[in-house]
Amino acid sequence: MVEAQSKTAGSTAGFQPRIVAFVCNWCTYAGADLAGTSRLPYAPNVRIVKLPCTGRIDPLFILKAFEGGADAVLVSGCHPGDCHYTSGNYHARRRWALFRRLLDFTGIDDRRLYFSWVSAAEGRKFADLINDVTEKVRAAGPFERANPARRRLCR
Amino acid sequence: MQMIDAIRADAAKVLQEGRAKLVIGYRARGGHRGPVFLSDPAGAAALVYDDACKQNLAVYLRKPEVRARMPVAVVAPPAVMRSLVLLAAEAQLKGPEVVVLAVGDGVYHGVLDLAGVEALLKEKYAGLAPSPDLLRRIEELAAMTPEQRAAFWTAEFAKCTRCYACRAACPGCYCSRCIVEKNMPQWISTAAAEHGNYAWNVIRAFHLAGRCTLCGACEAACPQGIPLMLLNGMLAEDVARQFGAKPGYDREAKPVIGSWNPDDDQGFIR
Amino acid sequence: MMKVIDANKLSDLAAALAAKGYRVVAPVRDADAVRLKEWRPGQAIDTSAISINSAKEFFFPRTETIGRYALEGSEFKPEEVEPQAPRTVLLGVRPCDAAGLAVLDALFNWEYKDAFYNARRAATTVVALVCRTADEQCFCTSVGGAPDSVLGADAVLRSADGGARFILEPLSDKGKSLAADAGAALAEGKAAADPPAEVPVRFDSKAVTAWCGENFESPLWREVSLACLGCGACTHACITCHCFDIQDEGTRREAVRLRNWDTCGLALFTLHSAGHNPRPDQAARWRQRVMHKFRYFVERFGRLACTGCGRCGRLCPAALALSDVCREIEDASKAAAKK
Amino acid sequence: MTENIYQPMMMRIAEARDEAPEVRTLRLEFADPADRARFFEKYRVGMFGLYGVPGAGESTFCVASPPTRREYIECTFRRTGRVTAALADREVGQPVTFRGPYGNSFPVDEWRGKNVLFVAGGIALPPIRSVIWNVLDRRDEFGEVTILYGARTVADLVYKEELADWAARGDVKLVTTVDPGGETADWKGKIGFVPTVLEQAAPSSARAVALVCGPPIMIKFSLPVLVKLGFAPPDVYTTLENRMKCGLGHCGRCNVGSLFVCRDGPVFTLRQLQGMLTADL
Repeated sequence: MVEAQSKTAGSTAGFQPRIVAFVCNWCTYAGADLAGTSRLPYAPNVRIVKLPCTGRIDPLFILKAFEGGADAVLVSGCHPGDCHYTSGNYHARRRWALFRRLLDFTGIDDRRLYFSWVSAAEGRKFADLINDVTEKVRAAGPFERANPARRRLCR
Repeated sequence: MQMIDAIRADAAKVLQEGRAKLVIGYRARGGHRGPVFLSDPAGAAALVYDDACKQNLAVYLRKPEVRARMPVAVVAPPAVMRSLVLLAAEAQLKGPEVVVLAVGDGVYHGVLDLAGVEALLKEKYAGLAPSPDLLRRIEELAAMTPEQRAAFWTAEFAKCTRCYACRAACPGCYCSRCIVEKNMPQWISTAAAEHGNYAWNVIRAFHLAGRCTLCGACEAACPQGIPLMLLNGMLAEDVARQFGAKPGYDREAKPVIGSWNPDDDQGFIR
Repeated sequence: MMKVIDANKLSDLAAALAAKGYRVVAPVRDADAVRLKEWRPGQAIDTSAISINSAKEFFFPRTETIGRYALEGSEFKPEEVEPQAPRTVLLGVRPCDAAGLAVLDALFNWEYKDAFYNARRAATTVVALVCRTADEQCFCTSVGGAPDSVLGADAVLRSADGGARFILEPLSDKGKSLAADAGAALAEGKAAADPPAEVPVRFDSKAVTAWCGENFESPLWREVSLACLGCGACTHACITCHCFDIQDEGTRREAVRLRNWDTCGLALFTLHSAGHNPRPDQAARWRQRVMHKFRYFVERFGRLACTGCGRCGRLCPAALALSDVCREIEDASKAAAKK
Repeated sequence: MTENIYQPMMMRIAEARDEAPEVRTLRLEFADPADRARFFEKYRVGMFGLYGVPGAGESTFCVASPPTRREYIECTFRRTGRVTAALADREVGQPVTFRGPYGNSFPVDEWRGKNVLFVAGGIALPPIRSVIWNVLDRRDEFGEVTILYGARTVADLVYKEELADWAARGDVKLVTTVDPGGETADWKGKIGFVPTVLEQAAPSSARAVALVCGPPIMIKFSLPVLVKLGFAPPDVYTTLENRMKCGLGHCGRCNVGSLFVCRDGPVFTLRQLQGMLTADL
């Protein structure tokens, strides 16, 4: 899924964060689309993976992204009450609430994992979010060395 | 009468009376404790019970060989009783399939059905929680930097040979095909190396989030001594704190993950 | 005159060998357990208990790359994979581990020679440590071994003078060059060897082998396997268990073919893609484990695939010990003989 | 240094065709002529190999073409998992890997002058198709040739064109059958399970050998029928497949009793399996 090659590992100079965003089809993806069609500039560091619903975002996806070398993961979907499938985002919220704590406890802290609600109308929020997350990850630096989930076998 | 004598007498009695076709209890093998399966009342003398009995015998209720001999009586301390209630809540166990030889803190509560177990747990063992020592170790770890925690777990998970004893020892791990055995795609690397071991151990713990009854069988089973209870304990604390849930006390309880509340905290979501 | 070393100086020996370029693997204390690990300068060598891991991972690691490919679209290019085989000394492994290498040698050279195993085997000098104590799980004497067996060892360390010293006795060329490499870490001297541990015979392996030939369908398999949880704790800990899986992994740019330890205890071990499983239950899997060790391997290679280290019983989450099962089998065979 | 026994040969897909739903045949050519020479030096009908796609893995199938066709090898497989999906998705001209040939073979030369009965079910025709081809390529060396082949449904019959060829030859007795309910309106063959149809067809066991290959359940029920028809256990052959990883006898999982399918098989006689245990199949 993610095969980022780390050319920047070890040096923060010129570090370009690689951020994987798992977003739902109905809200955040549409929000990202709006940001694009509105010509809102935002950081090019995010790779968007579209899923039908945040309820479909299995914690394994997040792990896989970190395994592939993501410096951070963003998960985003519809605001509470707006889910296209009524309650997918409520289910997802519980899952994240625990999973983020588990990741933090095992060494992947909140500088590496972000959550948001972005609706189809919030193109501006999406652009600001990406810019903000990118800056935070840039400040945190490359995750390569400290990432406990990173695939190291093929080396 | 000593506690063990009462357990032995009841084990023989449930077999004699036909309340159970099989009794699963503990036996001694030197310093080790393992399970014993009795169908003959005369065998009840083999039963032992002490602090070394770390295995969660509820795990056997998923074995087809055991299921073929239901109803089954299980010698169960409170954590195992919680597992039985959890299995009932998750539709893995029906009330008439099991009777419980309920062992408490230095007392024996006699033969109970699942309703009796639930009442006993609520009355006498409502306060079951991670031990103070476990909580202290969890706090120590939480106080470290993320890099230190990553290093700690990388070193611990490096010991993992992927024998899956943790999974095998856990009554909650009853999936007929575990996620680690699914390979289209292969979500979790099967190699006993860094990334596969991290993913396996983290996902194992997460699949038990809101379900783990803190019996400790997985950690006791781990041949490599990986402190799995740190993960389980941390999640159990969080489940209690965030959702006010304690699995294994209520046969009607909804699963923590799999249910939701509109008022769940979302302070971490922007 | 003989080569001797003070009992508390084993780490000096390790240091001397490390200085000569050996990777030293030795039993060291790790939390509550003694574990065979790559020795680090300053670490004490702990000979007080048998290690929880066997020596097999230093010849046949849990996971190892046996193939590598560069991928480009649908095309791929194989890349050379060299075995990782640094010159190594296993310093102070138990005789049951050393003896287990004879089993692995036979298997990994059965018609096809395994380059990875053999490279590491050739690069490794095995220094066995005679056991002075045994625990309730040890059963080497039941499977043709002994606490002072030297099978598979290039040199042997014997406790001497009531535990104050060790005598190092080189046995093979590798052992002799190791003794030479040790230099001043070994003194020339005299010491009186201590008696080895006494390990009671717990069952008659010949009876087990014979019984297995006649009792494929015995109800005993169902009885003994009832407690089995179906994990790989026993087989992973075993010095002789060698079954493995081959799995590919990779990205869109590169792929590796990996050999991972596997275990006959898992249903997946034999599951067909069509859903059929020739070993459908734990009884069939336990039968395979015992038969493989005590019958099939004997038929093929003339030796038992068990050296009695007892790790399977020590580490089983259900306290199910192979020696107990063999004892039950022997009892069953005696009972059958009486009829 | 010893050579890496896990290093496969490079092959190119020369032809690919769909035989039945989810069943595909690949014709593979050796990228290196030296590999081809080494392969055919060793290859006899009945042997198997491991076919692979790097990144997906390797899978075991019998070589479905005979040594009398020396330019290529063929394999036929059902798409069921990761590896077979990767193989099935490969296109003509693309590379795959191959290791082999491994295992023992059918003693075809010993059957000269004898009648030969083939009994196959479903996707298990490919393992004995190499023998059929081999026998048909040397037709005059053998007596009567009978082929009984069944599948769950008409669509599931593999090698449909070859079945037509065999039926048209005149020197082969071909009986095809489908399981009850698997027939189509224009189905001209038999309807019934392979063991039942075998019993009805009752081919003579005089001066004959029989080859059986199919799912474990079909083998289990066909063997007694053959015994009833008078076939002697040493004259009944089957080829087994089990989950296999190495193909070399090292990985330790494919044994049936003490017999390793990869080393002692895949070809076994009924006599071997009787002494062994059909319970472990």
